[in-house]
Amino acid sequence: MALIIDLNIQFTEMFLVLLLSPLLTGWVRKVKARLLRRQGPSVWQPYRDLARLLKKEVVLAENASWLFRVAPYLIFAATWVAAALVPTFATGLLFSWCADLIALAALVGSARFFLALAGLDVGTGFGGIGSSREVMIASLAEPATLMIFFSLALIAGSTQLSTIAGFMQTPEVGLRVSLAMALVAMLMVAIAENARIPVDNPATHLELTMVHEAMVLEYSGRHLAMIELAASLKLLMYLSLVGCVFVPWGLSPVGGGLARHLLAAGLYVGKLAVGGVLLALFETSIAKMRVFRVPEFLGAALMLSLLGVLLLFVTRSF
Amino acid sequence: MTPVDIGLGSVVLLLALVPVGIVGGRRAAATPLLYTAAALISLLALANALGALLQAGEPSVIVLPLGLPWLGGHFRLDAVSAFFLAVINLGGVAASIYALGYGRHEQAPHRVLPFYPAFLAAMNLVLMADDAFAFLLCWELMSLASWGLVMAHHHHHDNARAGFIYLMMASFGTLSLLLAFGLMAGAEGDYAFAAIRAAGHSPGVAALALGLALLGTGSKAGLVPVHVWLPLAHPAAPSHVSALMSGVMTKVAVYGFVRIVFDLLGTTTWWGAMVVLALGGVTAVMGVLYALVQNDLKRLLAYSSVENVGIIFIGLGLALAFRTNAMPWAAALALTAAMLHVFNHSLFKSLLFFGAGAVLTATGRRDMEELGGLIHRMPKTSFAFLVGSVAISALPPLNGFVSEWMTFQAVLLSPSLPQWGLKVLIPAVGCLLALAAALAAACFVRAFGIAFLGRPRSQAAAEAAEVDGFSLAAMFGLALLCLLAGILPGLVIDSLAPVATILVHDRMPEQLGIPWLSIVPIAASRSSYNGLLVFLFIIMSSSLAAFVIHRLASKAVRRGPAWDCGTPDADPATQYSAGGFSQPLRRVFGTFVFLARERVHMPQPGDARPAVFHVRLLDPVWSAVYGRLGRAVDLTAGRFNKFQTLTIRGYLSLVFLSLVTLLTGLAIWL
Amino acid sequence: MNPLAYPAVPAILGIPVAAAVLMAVLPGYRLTARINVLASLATFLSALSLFVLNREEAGTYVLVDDLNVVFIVLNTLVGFTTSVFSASYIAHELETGRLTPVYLRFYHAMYQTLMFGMNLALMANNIGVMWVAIELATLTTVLMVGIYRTPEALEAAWKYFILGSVGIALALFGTILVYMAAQPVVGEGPPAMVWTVLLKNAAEFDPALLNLAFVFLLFGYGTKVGLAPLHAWLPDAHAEGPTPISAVLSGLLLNVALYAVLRFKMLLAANPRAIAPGMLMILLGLLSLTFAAFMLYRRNDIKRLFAYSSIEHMGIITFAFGMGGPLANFAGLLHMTMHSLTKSAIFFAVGHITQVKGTQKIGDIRGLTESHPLLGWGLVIGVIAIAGLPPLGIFTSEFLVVTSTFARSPLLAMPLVTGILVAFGALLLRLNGMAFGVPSGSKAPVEASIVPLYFHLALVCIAGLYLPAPLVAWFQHVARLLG
Amino acid sequence: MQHGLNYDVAHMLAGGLVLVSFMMLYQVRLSSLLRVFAAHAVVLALSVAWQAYVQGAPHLFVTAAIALLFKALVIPVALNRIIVRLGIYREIETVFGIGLAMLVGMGLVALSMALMLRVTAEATPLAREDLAFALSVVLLGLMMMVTRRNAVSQVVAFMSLENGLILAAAGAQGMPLVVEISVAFSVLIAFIVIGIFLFRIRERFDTVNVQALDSFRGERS
Repeated sequence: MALIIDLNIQFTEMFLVLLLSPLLTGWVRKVKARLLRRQGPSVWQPYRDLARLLKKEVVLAENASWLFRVAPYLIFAATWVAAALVPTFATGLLFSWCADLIALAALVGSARFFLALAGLDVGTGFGGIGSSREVMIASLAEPATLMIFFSLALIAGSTQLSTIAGFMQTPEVGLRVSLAMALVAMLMVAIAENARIPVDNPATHLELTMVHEAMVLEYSGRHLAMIELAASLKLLMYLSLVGCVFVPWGLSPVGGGLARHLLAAGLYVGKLAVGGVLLALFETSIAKMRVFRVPEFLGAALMLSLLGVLLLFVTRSF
Repeated sequence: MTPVDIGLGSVVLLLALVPVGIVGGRRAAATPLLYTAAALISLLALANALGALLQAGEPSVIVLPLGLPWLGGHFRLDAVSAFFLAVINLGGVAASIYALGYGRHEQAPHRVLPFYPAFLAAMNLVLMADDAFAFLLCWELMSLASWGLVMAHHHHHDNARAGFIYLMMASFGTLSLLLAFGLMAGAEGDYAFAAIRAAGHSPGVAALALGLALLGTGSKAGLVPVHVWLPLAHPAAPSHVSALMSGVMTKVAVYGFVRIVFDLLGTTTWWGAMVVLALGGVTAVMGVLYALVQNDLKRLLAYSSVENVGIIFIGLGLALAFRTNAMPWAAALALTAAMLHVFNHSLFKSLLFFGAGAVLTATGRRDMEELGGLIHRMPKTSFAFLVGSVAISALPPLNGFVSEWMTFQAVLLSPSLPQWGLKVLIPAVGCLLALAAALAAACFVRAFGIAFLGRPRSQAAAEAAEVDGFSLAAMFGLALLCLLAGILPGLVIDSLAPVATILVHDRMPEQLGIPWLSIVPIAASRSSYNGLLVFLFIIMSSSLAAFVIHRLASKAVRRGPAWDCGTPDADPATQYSAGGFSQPLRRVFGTFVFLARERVHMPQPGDARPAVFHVRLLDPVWSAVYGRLGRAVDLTAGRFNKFQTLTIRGYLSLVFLSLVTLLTGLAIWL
Repeated sequence: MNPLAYPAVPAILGIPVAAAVLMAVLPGYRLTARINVLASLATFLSALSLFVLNREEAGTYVLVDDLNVVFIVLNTLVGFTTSVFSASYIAHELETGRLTPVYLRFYHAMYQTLMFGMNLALMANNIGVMWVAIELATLTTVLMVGIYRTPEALEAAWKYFILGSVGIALALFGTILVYMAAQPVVGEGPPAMVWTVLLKNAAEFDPALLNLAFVFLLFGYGTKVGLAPLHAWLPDAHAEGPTPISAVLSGLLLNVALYAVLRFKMLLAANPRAIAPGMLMILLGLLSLTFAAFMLYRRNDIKRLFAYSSIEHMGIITFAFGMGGPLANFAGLLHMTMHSLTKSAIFFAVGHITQVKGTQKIGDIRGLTESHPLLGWGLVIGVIAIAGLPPLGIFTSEFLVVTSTFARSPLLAMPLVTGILVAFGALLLRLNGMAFGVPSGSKAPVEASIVPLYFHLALVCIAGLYLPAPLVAWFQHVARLLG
Repeated sequence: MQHGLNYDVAHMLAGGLVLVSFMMLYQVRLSSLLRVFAAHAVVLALSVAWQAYVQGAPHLFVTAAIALLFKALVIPVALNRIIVRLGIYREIETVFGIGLAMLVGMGLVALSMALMLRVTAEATPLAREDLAFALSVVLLGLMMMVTRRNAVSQVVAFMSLENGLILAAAGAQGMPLVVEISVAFSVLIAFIVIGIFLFRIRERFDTVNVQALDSFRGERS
C-alpha cells in the first residue's frame, strides 16, 4: 500500500513538472512583458505553441541524420528524468535513490551533449556556433554545479536530494557563508544553464548573440516542441532545485497525508511563481553580455562555489 | 593447472606466434591466421583471469628458472593481477578481432605481425611478475614490443620521432622503477616481491619510492608532466595497436603503481597522497584541454587517455589518503572507483580507437578538418563511436559515469580526514575532476560532431564506405560492454572486492544484494545510483514521448534544404571547423595553458589575397622541461665535443694533469 | 691416452703463435683466412677444455684459476667468431682494393699474435709477464689500426701508439712499485712478482706503497681500458682500423686491460690497511660514462659512435667494480661478458653495413631495416642490447648495478642513471636514423656471413633470460674474491 | 761505512739523472736536446751499473750496457740524422716558457719526493731515494712530452721517461731479469714502430711536426 502511495506521489510529481513547466515559461514571459510595460502573450501561450508545433509536419534538412531525429526525444527524456528526481513538494520520492545530485547534473549534461550534437548535425554555420558556445558555457557551468552540489553534500553528509532537502529543514543547518555562496553560484549557473539573460537570450534570433537558439535553428514541428518542452522543464527543474534546497520549508515529508501533500504542492507553485518573478526582474534589469564575458561570469560562479566548499572547513570542522 | 600456469601457458602460445609473424610476415595468409590465434589465446587468458578473479582463491605462484638463481623467474597470480589480466586480455580479444578486418589494409604487415603477439605477451607477463627483475624485464619488453609497433610506419618522420621520444621516456620510467626497486629491496636486496612486501620501509624510503614509482609508472601511463610521448606514440601505431596502447597498456602502468605503492610499499605518508592527487588532477585537466585543441582524431583520443589516467590517479590518490588515515572502507571505495575506471576506460578507449581506425581505413584521413558527414556513409561505425563518446564523456547511463560518480563519492568523504592539507586539496581536486568531466564532454561533442556529423569536408570523406564485419563486431561488442557495465555496475564492483581487500584490506559493501541492482557505496541515505533504472527511464520516457506524439499528433516529415537562417550555403567550408569549434574554449583556457597566440592577417578591402588566421599553441610542459633538457644536453654535448678534436699533446696533457692531480691528492691525503 | 691430459694451456698459447708464423709465411688470402678461422677454433676448443680438465697447479708464469677461466673462454670465443666475420669482411676489402694480399698476410699474422698476447695476459701468473703480454697485444693492434695507411688511419695509430706507450710506462712503474711492496715480505727475486704468492701475502704489504702502485696501475692499464681522461686513442683506433679489429678491441682488449686492473684491485682488497680503491674507480667510471654519453651525440661516424659507447660501458663496469661488494662485482663481471659479446656483434653488423653502403657516415645510412632486414634488425637488436634493454644480457647487469648502488648510496646512482639515459638517447637517435626511414644507398644483398652476428645476439639474449647455474656460481665466487 | 759510500754514490747518480732531466727541459734546440739525452742515458747507465755492483746483481750490468750503447749512442745518432735530413734541428718548439717549465718541474720533483719518501718508509734507504728520483724523472719526462710540439722531441721525452723506469727497476732490489728484458724489448719495439711511423709520416707530410698530424684528427662535426 505504501508502495502504491509512493508510486502515486512519484508519478504525480513527474507529470506535475511536465505540466507545470510551460506554465512557468509563460509566467516568466508574461511578467517580463509587464515589466516592460507590454501586454505580453497569455501565460498559456507556451501550451498553445507546443500544441501547434506538435501538429505540424517536420521539415528536415536534406542531410540530417537519424541522430538529428532521435536527439529531441533523448533530450526531452533525460531532462524529464532529471526533473522528476527533484523533490518538488514532497521528499522521499520513490525513485529518488536511483540518481543523486551528481547524477542529476550528469543527466542534464547528457541532454546538452545530444543537443550540441544535433546542432552540428546539419552542418550549418549557426548550428556550429551554437554548439561551440554551448559546450564552452557548459564546461564552466558544470563544474560549478558540481561544486555547489559538493557544498550541499558536505553539509548534509549526503548527495541524495531527498536527504539534503530533509536536512535543510532541520535547525542544524544554521546560517552559513558556504550556503550563501552556493546559492549565489547556483543562481548564476541556473541562469547560464537555462540560456537566460545575461548569458543568452531565449527570445533572440540575432545571429551573433544566440547560443541555445542557434543550436535548434534547424528544428521544426514536433522535434522543436520536444526541445522547447525540455527547455521549459529544465528551467522548472532548476527553480525546484533552488526551492527544495535553499527554501525547503513546506516540503511534505515521507508518509505525510493528502492534505499535507496538497498544501506542499500549493506552496511549491507559490515558490515557482515567486522564482519566476524574480527571474523576470533580474532579466529585465540587466543587459546581455558579450559571449566572451560569459566565461568570466561563470568562472566567478565556479570560484564562488569552490570557495564555498573550502570555507566549509573553516566555519565548521567536521 | 593453477591459473598462473594457464596464464604463462597463454603467454608462451603468444610468444610462439612471434616466429610465425617473422617468417610469414609478408604473406597474405599470415594476417588472419595470426590475429585469429591471438584472439583465441587472449580469450583463453581472459577466461583464466576471470576464473581466478571470481574464485578469489589463494594466489597461485610459480618460479621459473629465469634470470639469475636468486633473481627473477617468480610469477604469481592474485586477484589484483587477475583483474588487470582480465582487462588486458579483453582488450586483446577485441583488438585481435578488430585487426582481422583492419589488418588487411596494413601496408607493412611484416613490421606489425611479429611485434603484436609479443606486445600482448609482455603485458600479460608484467601482470604476473612477482619479483622486481621479472617485472622490469617484462615491463621493458612491453615497451620494446610497442616501440616496434610504433615504428611500423617508419617512413613518416613524425613516427620515427614519436618512437624515439617514446623509448626515451620508457627508459626513463624503467630507470625510475629500477631505482625504486633498488630502494625497496635494500643494499643486499632480495628482489622478490614477497620479500619486499615483508620488509618494513622507513618513511623516508617509502616517500622516495613512492615518488620514483609515480615517475616510473606515470611515464608509462601518461601522467603530466611525463606524458609527452603518449600523444605522439599512440596515434603513430596501427589503430588496433593504438587501442591496445591507450586502452590497455596505460592500465598496465596503473597496475605497476598499484602493485608497488599499495601492495609492496605498505606504509605511505599522507603528503604522498597529496602528490598523487595533485598530479592526477592536473593530468586530468591538462589532458582534456590538450585533447580539445587537437585536430588529429587519434591524437585527440591519445590526449583523452591522459585525462582518464589522471582520473584514475585521482582515485588512487584518494585511496592512498584514506588508507594512510586508517579509513579502509573509504579507501576501498576510492580504489574500487579507480579500478572501475580502469576497466571502463579500457572499454571505451579501445572502442574509440577502433572507430578512429575505421575512419582511417575508410577515408585515409585522421585530420578532422577533412572529415565530416560520416554518419551517413558509415552509420554503424558512427553509432559505435557515439556510444564510446557518450561513455567517455561520463554521461549516464553508460559506464564512464559510474566510475566518475564513485570517485566523486570518495571525494565527498574528505572531511573525515584529519590533515588540513588533504581536506583542502581533495575538494579542489574534485573541482578539477568536474572540470575535466565537463571538458571531456565538450571534447567529444567536438570529435563526434565534426568527424561524423555535418557535411563531408573532403572527397575522401564523401566517398567513405562502411568497414568490414570484424571491425564492426569488435566495436559493437565493446559498445555493448560499455552499456552493460553502465547499467549493471554492481557486478563489476563486487568482482573487484578481492582486489580492494588485497590492496586496502577492506572492500565495498556487497552490491548485488541491493534491490533494483542499485549501487550504494556507503549507505543508502548517503548516496546511491541505479544505472539500470536511469537507462530504462530514459528509454521509456523517450519512446513514450515518441510513441504518443507519433500516434496522437503528427508523424509527417518533409525533407528540404537546411534553413540556416535563410542563408544556406552548399560549400562544406561554411560549417564550423574543428579549430573553430574549440576556439571559445581555447580562448578561455588556452592563453595560460597553451600560451596560445592567435594572429589574424586580414587584407585590406580590394586586396584579393585570402585572410590568414594563424594559431600557435605551445605545450608548456614541453617547452619548460623537455625543450630545455634537450637544449642542455645539446649544449653539453657541444662543449664536450671539443675533446674529440684535441691534439695528441692535448690528450697527453690530460693524462699528465690527472696523474699529477691524483698524486698530489695522494700526497696530501697519505 | 687419458683425455684429461690434454695440454690445454700450452695449446691456447701455442696455437696462435704457430698460426701466426704459418700465416706470415703462406701466400693466398683464402688459405690464410681459413687457417685463421681454424686456429681460432682450435684455440677456442682448447679453452673450452679448461672447464673439463683438472686444473694444474699455478706455475711461476702461467695460472688458470676461477677469475680468468671464463675470460679465456670468452676471449677465444670472440676471437673465433671474429675470425669468421673477418674472413668475409677481408674478402670484400681485397675486392675493393683497400688492402693488398701482402698486407693481408701481415694482418692475419698480427691477428693471431694479438690473440696470443691477450691469452697470455689472461693466463699470466707473473705481473711482469702480464705487463709484457698486454704491451704485445697493444703493439699488434697499433699496427693493425694503421693498416689502411690513410692519413686518418696513420694518425689514429700514432695517437694510439703514443698514448699507449705512456700507459705502458705508467703500468710498468706501478708494477715495479708492487714488487717493491712485496719484496720485504716475500723476499727478493722472482716469487715477488708471482701473482698467487703476492695475493697470499698481500695482507702484510706496505699499504701506502700498494696505494701508490695502484694509482699508477690504474692509470697505466686504465689507458688501455679507455677510461675517460685517458681514452683519446680509443675512438679513432676503432674508427680507422679494420672493423674486425674494432670488434676485438672493444670486445676483448678493453676487457683484458680491465682484468689486469681487477687483479691488482684484489691485491688491495686483500690488504686491510690499504685504501679502498673503490672511490677512485667510481670516479673514473662515472667520468667515463658521463663523458662518453655526451660525446655520443655529435658523432657522425658509425664506428666512432660505438667506440664511445664502449668507453661508456667500460665506465659502468669500472664503476661497478669500484662499488664493490658481491652484488656489484657480480654485475661488473656479467657486464664485461655481455658487453664483449654485444659490442663485437654490433661491430660485425657495422662492418657489413659500412661495406654495403660504402660509407661510415651515419647521416648517409638510412632505412637499413628495409634495405637489409637481417643486418638492420641485427643492428637494432645490438643497440637495444647495448642500451641495456631486456631481454638481453646487459639489462641484468645494469639492473644489479643500479639497484644495488641506489640502495647503498643514492647520490652516486644519480649520475650513473643520468649517464645511462643520456647515452641511450644518443644511441637511439642515431639508430632511428640508420635503421628506419626511407632507405639510402645500395640495396645490394649482403655477401657476408651474418652467423657470428646472430650467434652473439642469441647468446646475449639467452644470457639475459637464463644463466646456467655453474656460470652464476663462478661469477659469484669471483665476485667474492674481488671484495 | 761501505754502506754509506754505496748510498752516497747511488744518491748522486740518481740525483744526476734528475738534473739531466732538468737540463733536457731547458733545451730549446733539437740537436742539443739529443746531446743532453745522450748524457741522460750515460748517467742512467752509470747508475744502473752502480746498482749492479752494490746489489751484486751482475745481470744489471747488461741493462747498463744496453742503456749506454743504445740510448746514449745509437738512438741519438739516428735521431740526429733524421733531424738533419729534415732540417729541423734548430727548431724552437716548447709550449710555454723555459722558466715556467723549470718551475713546474721543480714542483713535480717536490711532489714525487714527498710522495715516495713517505710511502716507502719500510724500504731500504737506497731504494727509497732511487724510487723517488725515478718518479721525478718519469714525471719530468711526461711533462716534457706534454710541453713539446715536435714529434722527435716527444720521442726523446718518452725515452727519458723510460730511463726513469729503468732506474726504478734497477733500484728495486732483486727485481727479476724479466723486467729489464721487457724494458729493452719495449724500447726496441717502440723505437722500431716510431721509426716506421716517422718514415711514413715524413713520406706524407715532409715534417714530423705533430701539429701537422693533428690536422687529420678524426672527424670534425
